[in-house]
Amino acid sequence: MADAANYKAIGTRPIRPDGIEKVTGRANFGADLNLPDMLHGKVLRSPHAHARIKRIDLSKALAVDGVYAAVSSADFPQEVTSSLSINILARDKALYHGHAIAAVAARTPRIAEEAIELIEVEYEVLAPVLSLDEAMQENATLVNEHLRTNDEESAPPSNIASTQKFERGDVQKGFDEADVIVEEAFRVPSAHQGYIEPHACVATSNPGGRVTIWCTTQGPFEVRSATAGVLAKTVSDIKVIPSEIGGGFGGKTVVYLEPVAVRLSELTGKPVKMVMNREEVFRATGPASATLCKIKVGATKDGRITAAQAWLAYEAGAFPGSPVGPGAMSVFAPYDLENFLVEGYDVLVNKPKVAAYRAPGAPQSMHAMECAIDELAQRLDMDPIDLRLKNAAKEGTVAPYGPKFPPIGLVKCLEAAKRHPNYATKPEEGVGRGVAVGFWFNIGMQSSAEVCVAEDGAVSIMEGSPDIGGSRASMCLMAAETLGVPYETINAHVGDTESTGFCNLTGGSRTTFATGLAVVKACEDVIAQCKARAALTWELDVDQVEWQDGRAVPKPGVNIDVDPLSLAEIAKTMSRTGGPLLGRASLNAQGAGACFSVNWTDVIIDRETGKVDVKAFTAVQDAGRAIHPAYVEGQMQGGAVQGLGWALNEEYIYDGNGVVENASFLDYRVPVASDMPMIDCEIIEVPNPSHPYGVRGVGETPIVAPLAATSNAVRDVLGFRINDLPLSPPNVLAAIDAAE
Amino acid sequence: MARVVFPDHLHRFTQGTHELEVDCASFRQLVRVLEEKWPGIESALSSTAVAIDGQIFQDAWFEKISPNSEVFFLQRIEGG
Amino acid sequence: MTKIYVSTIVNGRPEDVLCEAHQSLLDLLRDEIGLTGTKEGCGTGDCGACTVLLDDRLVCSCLVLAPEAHGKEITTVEGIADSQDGLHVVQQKLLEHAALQCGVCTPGFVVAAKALLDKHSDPDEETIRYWLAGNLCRCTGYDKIIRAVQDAAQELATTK
Amino acid sequence: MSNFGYVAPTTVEETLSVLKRATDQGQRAQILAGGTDVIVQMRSVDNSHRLFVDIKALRETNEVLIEEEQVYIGAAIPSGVLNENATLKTLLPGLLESADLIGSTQIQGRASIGGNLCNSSPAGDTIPALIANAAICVIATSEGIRTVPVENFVTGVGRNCLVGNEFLLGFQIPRPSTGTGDAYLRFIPRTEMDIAVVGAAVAVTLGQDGICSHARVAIGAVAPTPLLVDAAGVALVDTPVDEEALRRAAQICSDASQPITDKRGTIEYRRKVVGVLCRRAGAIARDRALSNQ
Repeated sequence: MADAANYKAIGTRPIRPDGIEKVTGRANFGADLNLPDMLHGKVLRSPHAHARIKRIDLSKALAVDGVYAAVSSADFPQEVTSSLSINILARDKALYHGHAIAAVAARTPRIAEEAIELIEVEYEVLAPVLSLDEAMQENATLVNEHLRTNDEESAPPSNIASTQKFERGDVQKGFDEADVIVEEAFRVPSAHQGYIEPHACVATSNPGGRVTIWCTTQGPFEVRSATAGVLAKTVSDIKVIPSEIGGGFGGKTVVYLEPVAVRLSELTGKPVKMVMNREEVFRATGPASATLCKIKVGATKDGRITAAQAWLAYEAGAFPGSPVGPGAMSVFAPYDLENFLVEGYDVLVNKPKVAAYRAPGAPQSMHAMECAIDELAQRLDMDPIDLRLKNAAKEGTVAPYGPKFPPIGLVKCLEAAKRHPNYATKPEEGVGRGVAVGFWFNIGMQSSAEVCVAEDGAVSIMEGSPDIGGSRASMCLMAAETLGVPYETINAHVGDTESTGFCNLTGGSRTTFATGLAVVKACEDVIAQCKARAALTWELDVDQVEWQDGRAVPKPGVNIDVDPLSLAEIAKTMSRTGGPLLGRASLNAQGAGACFSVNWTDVIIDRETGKVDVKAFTAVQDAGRAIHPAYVEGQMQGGAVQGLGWALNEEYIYDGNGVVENASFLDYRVPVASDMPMIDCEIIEVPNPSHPYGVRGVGETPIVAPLAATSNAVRDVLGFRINDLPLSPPNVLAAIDAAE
Repeated sequence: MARVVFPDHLHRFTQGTHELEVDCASFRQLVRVLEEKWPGIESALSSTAVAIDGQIFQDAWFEKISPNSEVFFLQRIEGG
Repeated sequence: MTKIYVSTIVNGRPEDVLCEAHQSLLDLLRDEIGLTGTKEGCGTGDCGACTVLLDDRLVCSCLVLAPEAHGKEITTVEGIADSQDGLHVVQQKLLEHAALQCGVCTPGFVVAAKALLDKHSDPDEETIRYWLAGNLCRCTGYDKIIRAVQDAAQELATTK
Repeated sequence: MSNFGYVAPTTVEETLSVLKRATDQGQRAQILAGGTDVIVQMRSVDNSHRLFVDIKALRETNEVLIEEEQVYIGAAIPSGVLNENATLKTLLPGLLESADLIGSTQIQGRASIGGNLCNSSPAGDTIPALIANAAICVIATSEGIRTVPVENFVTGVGRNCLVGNEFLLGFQIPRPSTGTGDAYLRFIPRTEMDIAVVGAAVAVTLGQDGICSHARVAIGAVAPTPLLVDAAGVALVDTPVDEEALRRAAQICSDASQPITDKRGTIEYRRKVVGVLCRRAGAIARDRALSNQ
């Protein structure tokens, strides 16, 4: 692996290839496509959090002038009984307030909206299950009467879908050895991904059963398979064209509208467009789990952790599948522990099915652990970074979830934090500081890339990872570095499911790592072809030619007097040397490389109103290698502010009937520009050995640490801890009043 | 013999067995051995990630396993 | 149902369209005129993705009824770049600072930031942050957007 | 099936006749000013058909008149426009700040104080500030103009004293005398873009001796309607509006509040913070009054 200093393209900050389209309004997002003769679909949603559906009568809606079709779950293949299918349109029960019940397609959105109100649904209203405590009780009302814990047939039905357990050493012995033990319980509320672009799609089907879907998604291939699954079609029936995507953060990894739009299109023979409004996004699409995490951690006087124990319960929503697994696997990941026990519970409640949200599962469990570690540091009178350094996982540490860590950057991040001027400068009187560590596994998975060289040497990359955060720029930079040609001669395109090889979704911080790897390999394929063409031109053997700075040259010692051939020169004559230059690669990338971060924040608190103001925030994070450092910082800063929002004000507020009371950007309070300070970043580079340029995923780790960093900073100001999030003014003021 | 560790969600297939020593040379062989011992586990393993000597594979198949290897089955990580 | 005639000037070009009274200016721009650069993020004036200039005043186009546009001049993101001079300095600086990730909020930020710089030649960080508080961005954490606007202000000051 | 209409009359008479015609035909008519509440509610609460009667083209709803004895502010002027009026800003800084707090820059391009009042939310930011400044509503009726003090305008959550085809034209506000200062503070969880959890407005007049001769205190979001708290004003009169007097007024505000617990705040929170804001706004109003001698 070359030293960072030797790179020409990697590490620079050029303008992204799709930038001009996006600042001039030309880029087409999910709702921007209109087709001739197109209809508009709208969804009728359940007004009850839990109800048996006795009857659905679509006839009055169908009778409305301008309505072309109406569907309920009865119009979908009944043999498909996946959670996905039942989430898209309820079957026998409405499982949460906002659960889709039926849909219509009409000439205008307005007609569709008025028509869905004419659909008659007879409900038998059931008591909803709305909290972990309630759901986990014996004899609790059941969200799903057929669900048994861990699919154990002999067990009674339960709201606990599955359990997790990780264990090492002897926890009791470890606690016996401890001089100090911290034991606390922490609640984190449900938070929404809050992407600015609502879900949207257009579907059209032809009489032969072929379907085309334009939609905003993190994964067009996953939309294809999910839609095929729900409709009992084969994936070859469906083509998915991804639009530009207006944010996802995990929330656009699942489908809600697409199968419904396809069915409506099949029934009407016309294209059908469906766009959610913001209220639907909040009520019916994936928030992150609300959680209860209990942590017990013990240490000796000198700060060595002797044992740690976690009990984690995650709300899954109305279907199994909360990220309690990754939550349990990440809770102790930053620490080298001899003795630990982690138990996790995936719990059904009558709320929307949770979806991935940036490092899914980790922010909640690690909030608990990082608060407990801070508490431990307080009681041991140790610097919180020193305490973490003393116990930090490093290369060779066996991670709590099993494997040994390859090279990781936690220690370097902690050391960099300790040295950082923002940390070295002590906070002023009245200002509190909180530190926390973040972690995410990162994933590899499947990617494909093609690299085409035009007759003038211009390079175009075709890949399948929707670009949410500037990944096209990273692909072009890696291609520029590999090929040795200027960044400006390269463009990158995100293809549809029929124009590019299979590619898993943009998520899990995998795009720059895995799709980047495919791009690098496809470029190497182009280089191999160029060398062969040069060898042909020079009448040499191919192994007598090498690629240097974007040009084919004879290897040292080959006795021939020729000018090097640049990519452009080889391209100019490609018709005579074998036809078009086209490199390709497809792979299932392994070794994504875990990503650690250290964050700290300085806050002040208005003790009379309970308002917490963030004065400063610093993020230090291991990027492996920052391909486009500005977009790496962008991930760090964006994740930091999402985490701060979750810590301070973001939460789902339910009434007693399971209705979300704050389903709007007015009352679901994501941070606005004036709430936030600048987010200072330091990128650490501990190269990932599994990537030719050392890339690690960077997208998810940034949201993890801010939750506990904020809690710890508030504790620093107040002198006592508020365990539960959000640290909203009413909660903070109530805690101050209670403490007085 | 490689050391193989099963997480909770596989215990209903392994009849509660948490850890096992298995003689095998590749992941594919390991799966065959386990399926023979506990019929039905193969389909569960196909949706589970595995760490072989510290390296995580979301979809393992022909990866080599040596006599002193450690094999951890773990939940697949998805991510946002 | 009677359609209402609306005569308006969008990005300097006269547009005569028919609309319904309940439609918004945003619907008019996107669905009737075909300018989809202006985005809908919430429909309730809380996100700013639909920001346009209406007679030189910043508004959320989702909270203006389409017929209200009659006789008015509208500038959308599509009208910010100059066909002669290319990108507006705000657009250029957003690109240079990597101040957009997904880019769906960007049209609103472009229009709002341009309006700010037309009004204040030398805004401080706090002024910029409060002026742009009605434009939600979920990707960037605002840092690079604020820096881009500061840089744009500086560039405008030196070229004036 | 859609039966929405839109008209933009240019005179009071025309507006009244449009409203009357709609009533006679059984059509629902709704007055539209900035639309920042009306349009949101049409989308999220009640999407029934109606005739929008846009009153922004009327002279009376758009003018600002600054006279010797009083100030007149048209009901439909966007708060962004009001805040560009330097004279108004000097005369009624608290009122203008309250208008400036409504939503974003974009919202301020549309939202008006008349609309804020007619929306009649307990949390309307400009209402306490209007009340503290003793503003009078000027209402167009088929029988001519009638006036109502702002504190009597709102009659319940989302309800007000307008009947039949009446509509609000503007506000008469006594021109603040020398030594007068006003201030409005609200509490929101973020720095912008929220609805007030609590609001408090104070207007005081101090003599040359620094003693308060006149004070009005109004509070918002702590009762079904914004409240004029006479006793809090009384507690400030004949004092230098010092910390002690302000604490008394604050306690009176807390005691006068009848808040509820909802998604934005709790009873305990609102009751406590309304006092805090009264005290803080009172100090700002006092300092403004002192610098205005």
